[in-house]
Amino acid sequence: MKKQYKITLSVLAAAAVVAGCATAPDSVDLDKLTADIVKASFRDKGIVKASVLDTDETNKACSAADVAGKPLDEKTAKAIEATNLKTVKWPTNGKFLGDWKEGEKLAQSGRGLTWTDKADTPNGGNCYNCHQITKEEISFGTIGPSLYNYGKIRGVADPSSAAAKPVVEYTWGKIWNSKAYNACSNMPRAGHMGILNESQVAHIVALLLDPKSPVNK
Amino acid sequence: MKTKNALTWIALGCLVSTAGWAQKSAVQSIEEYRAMLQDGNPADLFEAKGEGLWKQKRGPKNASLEQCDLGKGPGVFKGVFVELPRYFADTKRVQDLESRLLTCMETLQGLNAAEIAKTPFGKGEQNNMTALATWIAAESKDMKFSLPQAHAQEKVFYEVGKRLFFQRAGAHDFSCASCHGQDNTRIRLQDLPNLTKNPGDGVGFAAWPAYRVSNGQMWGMQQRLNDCYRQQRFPYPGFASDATVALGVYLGVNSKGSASVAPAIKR
Amino acid sequence: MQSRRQALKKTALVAGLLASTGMFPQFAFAFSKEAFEAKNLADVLKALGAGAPTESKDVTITGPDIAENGAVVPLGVSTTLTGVKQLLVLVEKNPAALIALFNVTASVEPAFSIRGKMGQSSDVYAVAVMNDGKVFFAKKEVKVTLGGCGG
Amino acid sequence: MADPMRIRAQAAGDKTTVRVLMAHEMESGQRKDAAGKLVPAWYIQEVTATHNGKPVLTAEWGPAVSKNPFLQFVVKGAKAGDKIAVTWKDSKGETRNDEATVS
Repeated sequence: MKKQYKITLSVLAAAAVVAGCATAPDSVDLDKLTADIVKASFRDKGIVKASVLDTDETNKACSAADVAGKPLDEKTAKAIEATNLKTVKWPTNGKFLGDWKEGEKLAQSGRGLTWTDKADTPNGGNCYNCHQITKEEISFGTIGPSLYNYGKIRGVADPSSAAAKPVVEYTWGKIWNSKAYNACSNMPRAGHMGILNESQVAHIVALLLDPKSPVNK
Repeated sequence: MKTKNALTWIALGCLVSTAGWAQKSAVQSIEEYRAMLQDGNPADLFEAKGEGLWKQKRGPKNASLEQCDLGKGPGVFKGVFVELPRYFADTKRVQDLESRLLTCMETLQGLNAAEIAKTPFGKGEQNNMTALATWIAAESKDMKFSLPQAHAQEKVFYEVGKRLFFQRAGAHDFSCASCHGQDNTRIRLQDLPNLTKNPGDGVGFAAWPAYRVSNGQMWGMQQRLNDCYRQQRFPYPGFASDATVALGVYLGVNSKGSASVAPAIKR
Repeated sequence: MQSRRQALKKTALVAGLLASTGMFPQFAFAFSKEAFEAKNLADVLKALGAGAPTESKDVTITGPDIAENGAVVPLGVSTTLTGVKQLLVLVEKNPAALIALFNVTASVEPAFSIRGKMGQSSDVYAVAVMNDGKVFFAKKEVKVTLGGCGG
Repeated sequence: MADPMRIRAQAAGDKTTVRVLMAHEMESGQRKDAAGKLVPAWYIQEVTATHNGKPVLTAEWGPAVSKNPFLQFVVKGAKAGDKIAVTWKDSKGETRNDEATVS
């Protein structure tokens, strides 16, 4: 504890000198200082290791854009999307749709991967935290768009048809790695980050696209 | 102020909701429920305990905290909360209320600050810390936030706090801004204040410490931030660590002019 | 085995405790254990030695239509009737139905507010047990939602 | 020892509304701890109130009263300056008594 403070203090003192008293704090040094403070402040707890803060280029670029208050330039955004699209694992058995009932259970659960969860806690999809999905569940979030009638609106009558293929693939890809289609999406990359496995992603695709799912009633 | 906020929110809910009137009615019912809880906030119990602890001689030095300097001189407790976190010359650090109380518990009472910081929330001295923070906050109730930004380190901490706020990482790529970066959104049925700007009187930063009915616990700002980070799938932020204090500076400066309602009662 | 001396000491301690906290001897009533373990309204009333209940508009139960959190549900019981002996608060679907029992005296209004725990959505009851043995009740449904991200 | 209660007693006309907050876990006996073990029930069973020393209310509570309980009742004939005292006793036999002056 004491030692950590000392480290931070010396860094701070240095920053104070650089920043001076009148001029605006220098951005590069602030990024470095923030990194040092993060290192000194966070520690491993339960299943969450401090190393998860050493994040990938996608997150780094998006965080920097957020701090600057302006979106990524189109070229960088496209490059990030392309990188993420390459990570999408398509269903090995060719089946994009699982069981919508299982999908609903996953959509309801926000559990897993916090430091109070166990390694064997089944992860949820967190979907209702941000999206309206079925009409029956009134406790839904609004950070993401409503997904009610998701398949119906997109004209998916038969998910196995050739006509439905682009929508089915996009839906799979979006859940697997949301950043493949929107570089700085707020949505987690469920498949890519190992939150959900292949069959779980298929269940959620079914919840959204199966004509029998309450989503499309 | 709370009601006004809720009403705006209900109106918006009607516009965007496809679930129509059933949705609106559920939201109204929950507003009624929240209103019912306002009278008789168990935070009062912690407030009373905190006041007693401030005056009580404790620790190896058998001293009270009555000479503690929370930013407006030794012993001044009225109005200090709405100006924290701030820079303290004696420690040469920017400190929030809980960090500063730690300093006073160590220097005045001879208690071990590092030990207290390591103690889990809800255990031992941390319970006393929460009660003290609740009482000090209550002594600034209805006052407007006005964090000092004159010192270079206060400015630096604001900038660091801003970077922490937008830091995306962890299994879910979440940053604070994922949930608190837009207007008029909610997670499940909880409305989410936009903390990149002033979210209004008694909202966000201006509502903590608060009593949480879901677990019957009193939480200070440190525990509030700690649990945000837990749900964000981040690792554990140290109690009164520079990261949590810097984030407090960012949120507090953004809340300039908002009235504090602490101690509040929350879901 | 507890020695007589120990037993005496204990009694003295309890008596001292009662005296020091201002507990009056007339308050030494037995806890209605059976009633607080009963599963439903009928069994609660049976345990209290009261008769069958009749629904009455003179008894009022207040509570939210939806409780955001089942851990804290504000509930109020009151009646406009005179000659009330006890007012009870019950939650039908809790593991034990009875939450609280108030012995009404002439010095207090027959109206009390408390907060109770609810495991799930359920009817909640206000029950008035009268001096003449009659029992009146009112009920209302309270829905308990799951809020927040925890799921 | 248990933490003190917060009692607020406010007179309006010839009636005094009393609001009480009690610091108590109110452990239901249904909850499991982190290790999966059932936490034994521990709750306030008896609540009594007096007005200037005269008993006005007795109540019995079960484990389904919320943690840090809140109670509101109205005492007839109590006026500013009068004393309202509240006592609770829990299932472990622990007790707490506090007093407030009617305002």
